[in-house]
Amino acid sequence: MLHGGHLLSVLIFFPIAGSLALLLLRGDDHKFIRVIAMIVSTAEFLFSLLMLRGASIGAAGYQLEENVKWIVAPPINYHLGVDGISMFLVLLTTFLTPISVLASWNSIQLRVKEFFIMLLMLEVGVVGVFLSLDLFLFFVFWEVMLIPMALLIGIWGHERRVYAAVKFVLYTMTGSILMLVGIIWLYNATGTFDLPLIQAALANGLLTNAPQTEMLLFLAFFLAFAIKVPLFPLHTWLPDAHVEAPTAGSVMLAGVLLKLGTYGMIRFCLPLFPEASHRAAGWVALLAIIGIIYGALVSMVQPNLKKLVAYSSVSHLGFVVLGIFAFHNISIQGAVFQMLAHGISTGALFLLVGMLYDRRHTFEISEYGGLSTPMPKLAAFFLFVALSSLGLPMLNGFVGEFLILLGTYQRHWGWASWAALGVILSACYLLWSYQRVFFGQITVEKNRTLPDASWREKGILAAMAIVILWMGIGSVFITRRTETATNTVMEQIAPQRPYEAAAPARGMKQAPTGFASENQAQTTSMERLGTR
Amino acid sequence: MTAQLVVFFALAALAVIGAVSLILQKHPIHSALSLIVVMVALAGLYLLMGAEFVAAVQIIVYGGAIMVLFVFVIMLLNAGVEEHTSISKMAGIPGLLLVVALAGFVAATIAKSGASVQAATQTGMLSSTKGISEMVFKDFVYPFELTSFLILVAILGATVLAQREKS
Amino acid sequence: MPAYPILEYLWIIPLLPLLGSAINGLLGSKWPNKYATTAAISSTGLSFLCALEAVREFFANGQQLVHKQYFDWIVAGNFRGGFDLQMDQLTVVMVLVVTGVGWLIHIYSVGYMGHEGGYYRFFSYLNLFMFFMLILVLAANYALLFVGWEGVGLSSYLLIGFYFLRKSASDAGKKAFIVNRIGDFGFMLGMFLLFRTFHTLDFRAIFDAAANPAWGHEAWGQFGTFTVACLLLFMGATGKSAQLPLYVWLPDAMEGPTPVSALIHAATMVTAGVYVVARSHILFVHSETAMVVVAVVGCATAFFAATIGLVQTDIKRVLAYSTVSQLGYMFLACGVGAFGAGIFHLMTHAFFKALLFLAAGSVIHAIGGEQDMNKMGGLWKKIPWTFWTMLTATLAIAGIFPLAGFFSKDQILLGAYQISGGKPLYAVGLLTALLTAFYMFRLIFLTFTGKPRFDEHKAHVHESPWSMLGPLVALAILSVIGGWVAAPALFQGRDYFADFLAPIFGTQENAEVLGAASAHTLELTLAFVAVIAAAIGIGVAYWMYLAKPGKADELAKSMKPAYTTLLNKYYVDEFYAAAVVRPLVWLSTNVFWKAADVAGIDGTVNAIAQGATSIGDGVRHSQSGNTRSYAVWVVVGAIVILAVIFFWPSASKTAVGMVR
Amino acid sequence: MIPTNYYVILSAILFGLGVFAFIFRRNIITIFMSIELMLNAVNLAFVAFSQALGKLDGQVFVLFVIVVAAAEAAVGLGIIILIARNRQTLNVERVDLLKL
Amino acid sequence: MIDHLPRAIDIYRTLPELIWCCFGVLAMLLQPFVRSRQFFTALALIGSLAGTLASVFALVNSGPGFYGLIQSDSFSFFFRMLVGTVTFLVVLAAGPYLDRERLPIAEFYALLLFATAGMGVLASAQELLTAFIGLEMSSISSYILAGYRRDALKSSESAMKYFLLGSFATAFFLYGIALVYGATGTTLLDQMANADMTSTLLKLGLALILIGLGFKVAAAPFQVWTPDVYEGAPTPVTALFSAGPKAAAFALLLRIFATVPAATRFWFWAFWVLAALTMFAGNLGALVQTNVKRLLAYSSIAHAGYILVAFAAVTTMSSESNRGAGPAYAAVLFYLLSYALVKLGAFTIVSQLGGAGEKSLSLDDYAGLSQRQPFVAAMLSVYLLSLLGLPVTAGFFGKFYIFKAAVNSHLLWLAILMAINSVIGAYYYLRVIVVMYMREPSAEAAALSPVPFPVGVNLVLLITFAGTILFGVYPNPVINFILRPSLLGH
Repeated sequence: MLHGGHLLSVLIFFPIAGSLALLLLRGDDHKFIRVIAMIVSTAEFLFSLLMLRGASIGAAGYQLEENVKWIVAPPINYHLGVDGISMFLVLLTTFLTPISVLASWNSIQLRVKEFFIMLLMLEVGVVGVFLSLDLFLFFVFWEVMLIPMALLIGIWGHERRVYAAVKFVLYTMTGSILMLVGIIWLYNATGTFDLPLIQAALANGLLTNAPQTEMLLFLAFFLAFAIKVPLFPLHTWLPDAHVEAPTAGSVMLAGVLLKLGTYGMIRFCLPLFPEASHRAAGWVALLAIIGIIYGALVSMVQPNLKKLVAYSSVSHLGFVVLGIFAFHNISIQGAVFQMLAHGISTGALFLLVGMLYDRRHTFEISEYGGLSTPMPKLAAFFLFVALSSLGLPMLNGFVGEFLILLGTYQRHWGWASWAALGVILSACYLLWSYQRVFFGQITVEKNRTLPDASWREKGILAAMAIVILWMGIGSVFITRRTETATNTVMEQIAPQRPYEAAAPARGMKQAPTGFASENQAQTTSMERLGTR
Repeated sequence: MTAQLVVFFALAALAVIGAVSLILQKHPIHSALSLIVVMVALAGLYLLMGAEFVAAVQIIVYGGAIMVLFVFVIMLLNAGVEEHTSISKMAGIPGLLLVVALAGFVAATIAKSGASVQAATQTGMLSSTKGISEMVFKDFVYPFELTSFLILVAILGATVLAQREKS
Repeated sequence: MPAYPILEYLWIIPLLPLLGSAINGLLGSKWPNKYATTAAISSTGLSFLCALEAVREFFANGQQLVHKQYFDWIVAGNFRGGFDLQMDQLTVVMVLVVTGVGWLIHIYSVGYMGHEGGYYRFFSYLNLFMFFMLILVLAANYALLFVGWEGVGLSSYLLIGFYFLRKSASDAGKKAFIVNRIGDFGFMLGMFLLFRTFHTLDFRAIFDAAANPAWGHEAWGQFGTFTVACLLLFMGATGKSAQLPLYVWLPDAMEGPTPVSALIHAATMVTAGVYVVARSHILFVHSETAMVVVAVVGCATAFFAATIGLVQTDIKRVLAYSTVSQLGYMFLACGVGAFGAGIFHLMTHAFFKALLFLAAGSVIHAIGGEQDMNKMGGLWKKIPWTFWTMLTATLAIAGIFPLAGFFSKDQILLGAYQISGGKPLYAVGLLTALLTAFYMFRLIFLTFTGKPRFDEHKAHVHESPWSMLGPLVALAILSVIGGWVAAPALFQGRDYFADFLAPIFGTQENAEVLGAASAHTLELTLAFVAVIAAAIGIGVAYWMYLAKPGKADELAKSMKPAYTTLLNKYYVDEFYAAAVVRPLVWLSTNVFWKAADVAGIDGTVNAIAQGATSIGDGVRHSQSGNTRSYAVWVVVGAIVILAVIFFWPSASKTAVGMVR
Repeated sequence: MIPTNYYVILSAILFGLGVFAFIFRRNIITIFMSIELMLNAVNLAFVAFSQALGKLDGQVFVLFVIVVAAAEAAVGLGIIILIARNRQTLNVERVDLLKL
Repeated sequence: MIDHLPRAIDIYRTLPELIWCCFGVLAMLLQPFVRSRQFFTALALIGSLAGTLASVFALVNSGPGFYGLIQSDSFSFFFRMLVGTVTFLVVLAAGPYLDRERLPIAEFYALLLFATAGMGVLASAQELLTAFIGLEMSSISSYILAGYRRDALKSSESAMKYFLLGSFATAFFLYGIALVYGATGTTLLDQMANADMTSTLLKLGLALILIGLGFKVAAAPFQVWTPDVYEGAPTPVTALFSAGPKAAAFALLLRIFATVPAATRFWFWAFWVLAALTMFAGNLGALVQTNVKRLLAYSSIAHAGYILVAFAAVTTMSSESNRGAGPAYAAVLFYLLSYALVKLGAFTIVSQLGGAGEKSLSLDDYAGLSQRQPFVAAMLSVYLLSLLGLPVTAGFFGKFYIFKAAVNSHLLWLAILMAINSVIGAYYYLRVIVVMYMREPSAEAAALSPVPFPVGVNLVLLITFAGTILFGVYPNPVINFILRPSLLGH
C-alpha cells in the first residue's frame, strides 16, 4: 500500500537530517545556525503543504500510507498515514516551528546550536506521533518528543526551569508507561499493533472486550492523554512548564503538544473503546466542564501574564475534550477545529508575552501598564489575538467553540449550558489582563521608552494574524477536509453493534481472520513470536 | 538400641557440642579447636556410614590442612579475645528470633520429610574408594578439571591479596 | 449587469464601511487627518447611497423578500452558517436608520473629534461599527446575526475605551463588553435550542416552520421550547439593549466620545435587541410567557430608568438613562404585540435621541468639556442653533404633538392599553412619559436658561462649526417629520408605517379587538391623555427650575433618602460588585488558585514525591554498612522465600488466566 | 540400622548453628569458621543421602566441596589478612566504611 | 579405559571455558617475565575474543557434553557471547585504570579470564555441582577483584563483605543442592524432570537454591551487599559485576527453571514477591544517592527486579504451554544484553571521570559536564535514558519485552508496579542528566580541565553506544536468535 510516495517519511526524517546538519556546524556562528534552522523548518512547512494536494478530500480511511515491516517479533510495522484530522495538526506543527525559530532569533544566545537541534527533534517527535498508524510506532514517537521538550524547558528556561522540566517529564511518563501496558494488552487481544487492522476487527465485531477489561484499557490510554491535555485535576504541570519554558518552548507546548492528548482521544480512546468511552463520557465531560470554568477563574486572578495564558489553555482544552466526549459529529468537528484554533491563537499569545519579556524580562502584570502608548502596534496585535482567543466571530476562536457548544447542546444541553459560561469568563480574564497591561497611564518609568514591534516581530505576528482571520472566515476549507475523518470516528463509536449481544464475555469471536479468543490470541501471537 | 546407634548419638552429641562451643568460645583459637572437634566427629560419622575415603579426606584436608591454615592465620595476626560490640541493631534480638525460626523450620521440615528418603539397604557394600575414583575421573572429570583452575585462582588470589605493596 | 445590482450584491453595503475601517486602521497612522476623514465619510456616505438605491430597487421589485447566499462561513454536519444577507421591510427601516443616522454622525464627528488624538483610530472603529451593525440587520440567519451582534459589542468596547488613558474609560469599555457577553451567553443558548428544534438557523426556514400550527403543546406551552428559546434570546436582548437587569453598562458607556454615545448607545446598537425580538416575533407570539416577560421587563426598565434620570446632573447620563427608558418602551411595545409600534419608536427615537446626544455634545464642546449641568445655564443665547435643535428633540421625546415621538409613543401606549390585562402597563407607561417630559425639560432649563453657573472668562463659549450643526439641523427636521408617516391614522387615515411593515408583523391587532370606529376614538383619547401627561411634566419642570429656582433643592432635602437613592442609581452597581464581582475574584484567588490548585493538587503531588524520597531514605539507612546486619537481612530473605514457597495460599499451583 | 533422617537432621542442626555463629560472632576469622561449619553440615547431608540412595556421587560431591572450601579458605584468609593489615582490627562491626 | 577419556566432542562443547582458562594460566605464567601492560592487555583481549569466537564453534556442534554435565546450545551460546564480550570490553576499559592506580596487571587479567570461564560454566552447566564449581570460580575471582585495590580501605572492605556474605549464601545454595540430591537422587537437571512434585524435601531444596541464587542476582532483601561492594570495588570491576556474574546467575536460574518442572511450579510466587521488593528497594534507594557509582549500583538492583518480573512471567507461561515461555525467555535474555551494554558504558565513563584514586564520584563533580565534555555527557545521557527505557535505545525494547511478557501472562499488577517503578527511576536518572546539562559547575569544577579519554576507553564507549542504539532501532537479529525454539537444548 505504498501509493502517495514517501512524503510522510520525508516529513518525519527531513528535520532529523536538518538537525544532523546543524550538529556538524561550528557552534559559534550563531547567525548561520539560525539561518539554517529557519531554512530547514520552512522547507519542512512547504513539504507538509504538499499533503493538501496529495490527500483527496472526502476519501474515507487513511491516505498517503506507508507500511514497512520493522520489528519481526512482535510484528511491528513502520506504518504511516494521514487523515483530515492528523493532516491539519501536522500542518499546524510545521507552521509553528519556523515561527518558533524566528521567535527565538535573538532571545536565545547561549548554546544556540543545541537549541535549534532540540526544536527540530521536537518537531520530529510530534509529526511522528500524528502520522504513525502503528500503536507501537506511535508510542515510540510519543516518548521521543519528551526529551527535547524537557531540555528546551530545562536548559533555556527561566528561574525554576529544572523543577518545571522534571515535573513535566514525570507527569508525562506516569501516563505514558501505563499506556504502554495498555497497548501491549491490546496487542495480546488482537495479535497486532496495526491501528487500521484493530479498528477493522472492532468494526466487524471480531474483537470485543469484556466491559471491565475495556474500561481498564480505556483508562490506561485516557490517563496518558488526559495528562497531556491537561484535563482538570492533572493540569498542574502546565503552568510551571509554561512559565519556565522559553518562548519557543511555550509556543510548541501550547500550540502542539497539548493537542497530542486530544488527538489521542479522538484517534484511540473513542474508536478503540467505544463502550467504555460512552460509559466514561459523563465523568470526562464533568472534568472538562470543571476545567473550563475553573481554568478560566484561576487564570483571571493570575498576577503572572504567562501563567494566565497557561491557565486559559486549561480552559480552552476543556472545550475540546467536552466536544470530543459529546459524541456529536458537529461537536467533534468543532473540537478538531478548536485544536487548530487554540494552537494558533494561544501560540500567538505566548509569542506576544515573549516579546514583552524580551523587553522587560518579567511576566508580572503589575510591572506593565499603559503599554499602548509606547508600543501601539504590539498592543493592536495583542488585542487582535486576545479577541480571537475569547472567541469573537469571524476570528478562528469562535468557530471551534461555537461548533463544540452547538454540537454538545444537541445531545446534552446541560453540559453545553455550563460550558458556555466559559465564553463569559474568557472575556473577563483576557480583557482584564489586556486593560492592566496596555491601558491607562504608564506606571513604570522603564516602560515609557520601550520600542514597538520590530520588523521581525511584525512579520511573525502578521503571519499569525492572517491565519487567525483566514481560519475565522474560511473555516470551511478545513472542516470540509476533516469531515470524513470525524464522521468515521462517529461511526466507530456508534454504540450498539449488532452482534454485541451474542459476543462472548471476553476475547474475540472465533473467526477465519485469525483473531482467536484472548488466550488463543496470546498463543497465536506467541507462535508468531516463536516462528519468526 | 544398637551399638551403632549409641556411637551415632555419641558422635552427634560431640559434633553439636563442638559447634556450640565454637559459638561460645571468646578466643578464635578455642573456636578453631572446637571446629576441629566437630570435623573429627563428622569423620567418625562418615566411617559409621561406611564412607571411609571421605572420612579420611575429612581428617587430612579439613582437619589437617584447612584448620591448620586457620590456626596459622590466627597466630599470624595474633588475634586476641574478640571485642564484644553490638553496633548492629538487626543482629540483636530480632536476628536471634529470625535465625531460630529459620533453623527450626529447616530442621522441622527435614524431620517431617525424612521418610521420603528410603532407608539404606546395603551399607558399605559398594567399595567406595574405587568407585569414587572411577566417578571422579570419568563422570565428573569436567568439574574435577575445573577445580584445578579453581585452586589456581585461590593461589593467585592469595598472592595478590597478601603480597605487600611494591612501591 | 443584473436588473437590481445592489440587491444582487447586498454585501456592498456593509463592505464599504469595512473598507473604510481597514484603510484607516492600517494606513491612518501615517496620514494627515483629512485623508482619514475622506476615507471614513466617503465609505459611509457611499454605503448610505447604496442603501437608498437598494431600497429603491426593493420597492421597484414589488417589496419581495430578497435573500442571497454568498458563501459558506461555517459548515459542520447538518449545520450550515452561511454568509447570507436578506432584505425585507424590517431590514429596510433598519438599514436606512443605521446608514443615514450613522452617516450624519460621521460628519458631525469630523468637527467634534477634529482636535482629538487618535483621529484615524476613532474613525476606523466607527466604520468597523457600521460594518458590524449592517451585518446585524442584513443577516439572514441567526449565526451571521450573531457575528454582527458580537461585532457591535466589540466596536462599542473599543469606542467606549477610546480614551484608554482614563481608567474609568477602559473600565467602562470592559464592563460593556462583559455584560454584553452575559447576554450573549443566553443568546447563544437560544440559538442552540433553535437549531436543536429546527435543525437550521436560517430565519425563513425557522419562521416558516414555527408558523405552521403543527407544533404541539411541548413547543407552545408554559415552558415549552418556544418559551425557553424566546427567553434566552431576550436575555441576549437585555444585554445588548440595556434592559433590567443588565442595563448597568450603558450609563458608564458615556465615557466614550459623544458621537459614539449618539450613534451606538442611542440610535443604533442598543436597539439591536429590539430588532432581534421584532425579527423573531413569530417565535415570541407563540409564547404567552415570553411576551409577558418582555412587556413587564420593558415597562419596568422604562419606569426605573426614568426615575434615576430625574436627579442625574451629568448631561450625558441623563440622556443615557432616558435612552434606557425609551428602550424599555420599545420592549413594552414588542411585549404587547405591537411590534410595528416598537420599530416605529425605534426609528423616531433614533432621530431625536441621536439629536439630543449630538446637541449635548455640541454643548459640552462649546463650554470646553464640562458635562455637569450645575455648571451650565443661560447658554441659549450663546449657542442658539444647538438650543433650538435640542429643544425640538426634547419636545419630540416628551411626545408633544405633532413631533415624531408623539406618534410612536402614542402607538405603544395604545397597544399596551388594548391587550387584556395591559392596563397596569399602560398606567406605568403613561407615568413614565410624564417623568420623561419632566427630566428632559429639567435638562433644558438647567442647561440653557437661568443665569450662567460657569466662569464665563475661562470658558469662552462658542457655537460649534457647521460640520456639527449640519447634522443637528438634519436630525431636527427628521425628529419633527419622522412620525408623520403614521399621522393619517389619527384622522381616520392609514398608518403608512404599519402598513409597510404589515407583511412582516401582520396588520394592527386593534382592528380585530374592537370596531374601527371605537378604536379610533380610543386612540384619540389616549393621545390626548398622553399629551396632557407630558404637559404636566413640562409644567412641573418649569415651576421647579425656572419659576422658582431652588425649589428642587428644597425638595431634594425634604426627601433626602429617596433623593440619594436615586442619585446613586439605587446602588445597583454597588450591589453587583458586592454580590458577584468581589466574591468571584476572592473565590478564584483564595479557593480555586491558592487552596485547590497550589496547596491541594500540586501539594498532593509534591507530597507523594516527598514520601517516596523519605522511604528511599529509609531504604538507604537499612544499609547500615554492618556485615552482621547484612547477614540478618539474608536470613530475612531466606525466611521470606521459604514462607512464600511453603505458606503462600495458591503458591503450589500457578493459576492460569487470573490477573496477578 | 540408623535412619538417614538422623544424619540429615543433625546436619540441619549444625547448619543452623553455623548460621547462628555467623551472625553472633564479631571476629572475622570465627565468622569464616562458621561458614566452614555450614559446609561441613552440607557434607554430612551429602554423605547421608548418598549412603541412603546407595549411590556414590554424593561422596564425590563431598570431595569437591572440600576442595572448594580449601580454595575459599586460601582467598578468605588472604582477605582477612588484608583487612587486618589495613585497619588493625578483626572486629567485623568496625569495618563499616561503606554504608548508606 | 579409552572410554573413560573425554571425547573430542566434549572438548568442543566446552571450548570457550577451556580457552579462557588456558589464557588465564598463560597470563599467570608469563607474569614474571613480561613487564609491559600492552602485552598482557593484548593477551587478554585475544583470549577473551578467542573464547567468545569459540562459543560459535561450540554452537556449531551443540549438544550435551561430559555425560550430560554441560549443555552446549543456543542458550549457552548467547551467554558465552555475552560474558565474553563483557570481558573483552572490561579488559579494554581496565587498562588505563590499572595504570592510573598502579595495580598488578597480569593477575588482574588472569582473574578476569578465570571469572569469565566460571560464568561460561554457569551458562552451560546442566548439572548442579558443575554449576556450583562454575559459580565458585566466578565468585572467588570476583572476591579477589573486588579487593584488588589492596591499599584502599573501601576496596578491601568490599572484598570482605562480598566474600563473607557470598560464601554464606553459597552455603545455602549448596545445602539446597544436597537436599535436592537427597530428594531426587540426582543432580542432573534433566533427570529431575520426572521427580515427584509432592516431596517437601525437594521443595525445601529448591527454596534454598533460590536463596543462594537470589543473593547472587542481588534480589531484595538479599540486595544489601550490592551497593557497598559495587562502590568499594575498582570501577572496571564494578562494571564487570553489574554485567557478567549477574547475567550468569540469571542464566543458571533460567536453565533450572526451564528444565525442572518442580522449580517452575514452586518458584512463581517467590519470584513475584522478590521482583516487587527488588524493584522498590533499588529505585527508592537510588532516589537519595549523591554518589554516582552507588546510584548506578542501586539502579542495577532495580533492573534485577525488572528481570525477575520476566521470570515470574516465564513461570506462568511455561506452565501454560510448553513453548509458551519463549517470549519471556526472550525478554530476560534481551534485557540482560541491553542492560549489560549500557551498564558497561556508564561505569566506564564513571571510572574514567573518577580520576586517580576514584576521587570525583559525587554528583556535584558532574555539574556542567555538558560544557566541559559535551560528547561524554551526551553518551552518559544516552546510557541513562536507555536505563530509563526511552525509545531508540536498547533499554526501551528490553523494558517493552518484559512488559509484554508480564501482560502476556496476566501479571497485570506486577506490570503496574513495574510502571510505577520506571517513573520513580525516571526521577533519579533525570537528576544526573539535569546536573550535567542544567546546573552550573562549582568554581573548582569549572576550573577542571577535561578528563582525557584514552583510545581503549573510547573504543568501549563506541561499541556500547553503537550497540545501545542499534538494538534500540533494529533488534531483529537478536530477537530472531533468542526466539528460536531450540533455545534450550531439547
